[in-house]
Amino acid sequence: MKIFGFLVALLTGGLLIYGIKDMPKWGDPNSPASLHVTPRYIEKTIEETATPDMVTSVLADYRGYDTLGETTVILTAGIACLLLLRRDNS
Amino acid sequence: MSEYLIGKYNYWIYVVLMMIGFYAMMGKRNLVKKLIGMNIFQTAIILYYISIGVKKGGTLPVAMEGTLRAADYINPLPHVLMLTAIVVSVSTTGVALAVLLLIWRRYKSLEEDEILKSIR
Amino acid sequence: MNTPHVQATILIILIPLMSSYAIPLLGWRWRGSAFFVALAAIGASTVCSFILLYTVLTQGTIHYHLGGWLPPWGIEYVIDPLNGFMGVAVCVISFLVTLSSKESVQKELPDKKVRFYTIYLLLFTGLMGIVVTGDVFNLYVFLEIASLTAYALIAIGEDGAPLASFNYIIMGTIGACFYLLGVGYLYIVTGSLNIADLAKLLPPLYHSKVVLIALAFFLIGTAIKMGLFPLHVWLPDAYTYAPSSVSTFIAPLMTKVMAYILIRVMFSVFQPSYSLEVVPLGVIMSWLAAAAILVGSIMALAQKDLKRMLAYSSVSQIGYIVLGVGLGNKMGLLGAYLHILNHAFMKACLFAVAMALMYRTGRRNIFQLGRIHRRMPFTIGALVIGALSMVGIPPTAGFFSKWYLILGSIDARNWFFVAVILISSLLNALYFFRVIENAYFEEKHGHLQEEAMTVVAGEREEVPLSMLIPIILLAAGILLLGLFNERIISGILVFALPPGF
Amino acid sequence: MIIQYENVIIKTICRLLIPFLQLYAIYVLMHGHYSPGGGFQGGVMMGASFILLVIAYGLEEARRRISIKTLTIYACLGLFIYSGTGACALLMGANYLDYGALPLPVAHVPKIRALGILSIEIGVFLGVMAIMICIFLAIASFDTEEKS
Repeated sequence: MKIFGFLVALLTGGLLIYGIKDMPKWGDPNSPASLHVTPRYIEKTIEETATPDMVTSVLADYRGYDTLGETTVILTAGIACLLLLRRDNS
Repeated sequence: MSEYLIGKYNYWIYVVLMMIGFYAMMGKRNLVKKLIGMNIFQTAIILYYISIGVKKGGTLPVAMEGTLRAADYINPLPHVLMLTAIVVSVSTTGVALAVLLLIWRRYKSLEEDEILKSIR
Repeated sequence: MNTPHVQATILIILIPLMSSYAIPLLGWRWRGSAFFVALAAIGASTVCSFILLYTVLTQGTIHYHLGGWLPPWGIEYVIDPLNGFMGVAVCVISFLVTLSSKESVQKELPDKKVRFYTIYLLLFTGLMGIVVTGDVFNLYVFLEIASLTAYALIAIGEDGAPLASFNYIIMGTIGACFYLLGVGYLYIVTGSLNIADLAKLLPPLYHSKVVLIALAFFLIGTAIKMGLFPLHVWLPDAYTYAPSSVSTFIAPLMTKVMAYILIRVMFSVFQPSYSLEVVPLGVIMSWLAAAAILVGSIMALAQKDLKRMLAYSSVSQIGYIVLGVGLGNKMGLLGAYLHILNHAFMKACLFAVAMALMYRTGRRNIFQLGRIHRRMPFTIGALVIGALSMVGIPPTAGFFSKWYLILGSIDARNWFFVAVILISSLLNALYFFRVIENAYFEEKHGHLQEEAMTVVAGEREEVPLSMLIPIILLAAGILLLGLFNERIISGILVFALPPGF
Repeated sequence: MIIQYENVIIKTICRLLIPFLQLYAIYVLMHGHYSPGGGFQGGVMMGASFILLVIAYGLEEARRRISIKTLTIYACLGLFIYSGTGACALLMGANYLDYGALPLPVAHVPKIRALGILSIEIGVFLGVMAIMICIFLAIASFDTEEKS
């Protein structure tokens, strides 16, 4: 089982390393990820949401629905722990 | 070659970290170690995403005075995505710990081999 | 743009989501209310899903921009015929299954009802969120909601449940993380997370290795989540040990929704020509699926426990769906779509029957069912219809999806797959007729005889109506789906095919 | 699992530390628009301050101060604030979570959006705080629950 686990991990790592070749360099300001969607978040954050912190404006406004899902995940975890470890009225 | 190794070192680190976590999940027989492996695995992915967001010459994504130019700030989107992923990882760990407590209550052990032995 | 029809797109998620926050609050005062709130929320979602399907079919694809932001920047809900169809399927089955779960939950988990239904409703929300979204990362968030709730629900089952659930947590997290890695790999080369936008940006990048690896991780991740053959190890234990109401809910829906993710990624994010022919992935998938069909059927044959047998049968049925996708032609894909719906109905019906048997007799061993039909004639009647449909006897739904899959295999000129489908039908017949035989005829195993006689001796004692009616409706649904399959195919599913088919 | 431990230093330091921790948590929440921070970070800090109290004073003290029931109500309330803000926009005729349509007496639309963000951050704060404590209490009091 250990050897099997090791081989599977190596295989996955190999696959990932195979993909590295075509990736942009670290910190490349012209990588596609920096050019396609995010410029609007950076340039329009004050204009559109009056919030200087871009992480907050993206988190809560542009992609606010993800955050609702994420808070629901937290609620799920809490209720799930209670469901597993406690009875209803305790 | 050196560009492949050094210019992209962030990806190498994350791959190695991910393999460590993955091996712990697949190979270890202790359930808590598996859980720790799962955490390492998720952390590796978080590291990968955060390293996407970096721009050389960029500062942290809080707007300062003056005109805003995209090249001056690092990419905020991966940070947002990873806040979600961190929360998911915390939640999964919480549920997994609760399940481990249930397992402990039934079998008084967290070693997979011992549990399987006591089931048979 | 802002018509009530379009707002149904968000209400389908919002109603169950907000109701699930309300259940714990109401539950402190009125503990019995949890079930009714959950049922009402799922019912409202069902109504919305029908409105959406109708709107999609008459007016074309619906786009809903959450927060009013346009797609590549904000999150978008897209309802096309495939979504609408999946939404209706998930909603209708959830509604019927929830209706049937009342008495069983009361009996198996009397002191956990409130939180149980909270989590239950969140699971439904997660599944629906996966179905309606048009954004790969949003899909991941809802995937995690659905997975976390499923882990918790499985863990409250009987003796082996926590261990089964822990294995599922480990496997499921690997699957979800692989999906997330796939998203990250696509993000690094395109910078976008929106499915429609990705579909536009990706074709010039098809030579890139990153895209190839992203596709591979998407496929492995979803394959783990839906229990495709070599990665199915978590599935039988999880379905067997979960509380019966939970396995009735998870077994028909979870794996089907994951299959939907697979189809969405392969045909909407990537182009079919790329995702089927690049490695050649279509061939690999269909051979794996053929192996899954055979192995699942054979393993099911070896089981004595009814729920475990059904779980292995699920492994084999997932094989059918993936086979249809992997064949990559019109008939095969139509068969896969139809099988998603049909199999969801069949599995819901069969697991609901298993739940009813557990409720009345406390048994799941198929050799201890001796003449149970005298006691519960309608339930066993539903079991027979479900079993016939699994085998693929003509008027039932199962026949038609297999028919389309066989047509697809013939179109692909692959006679081996035709043989696999036929052999597996034979194996299905073997293991299901074993159950039917035991349910209708005398017990033959000596040492169990007395116990069996006490079961028989009871008067006719059907399960409560709240459980019986959904079971009968599900069984009737199987027959109706069989009779009207032509309508479904020509009215909905042909529009759900990806372009180029 | 966690019992009360008579140690004056720990108790005194915790008593001094906790108010500042909570104040800082609220600062992180309210200052999320202008610096790194926001509902999650603040909520986790708030939860951590309570967990510190449990560690220093034992579970009994914690149970006296806050119950699972209250926490569940807080969590659900937080999520109601979040989804309710979105639903409010829905009622005003805009799309879900479109804060620009919120009926606030501010003329400037981006300002309304900023206030909408603040409102949902408060919801997230309440939810995360309550659930963090909830998970901790559920897991920590497992043994005592078992005996009763």
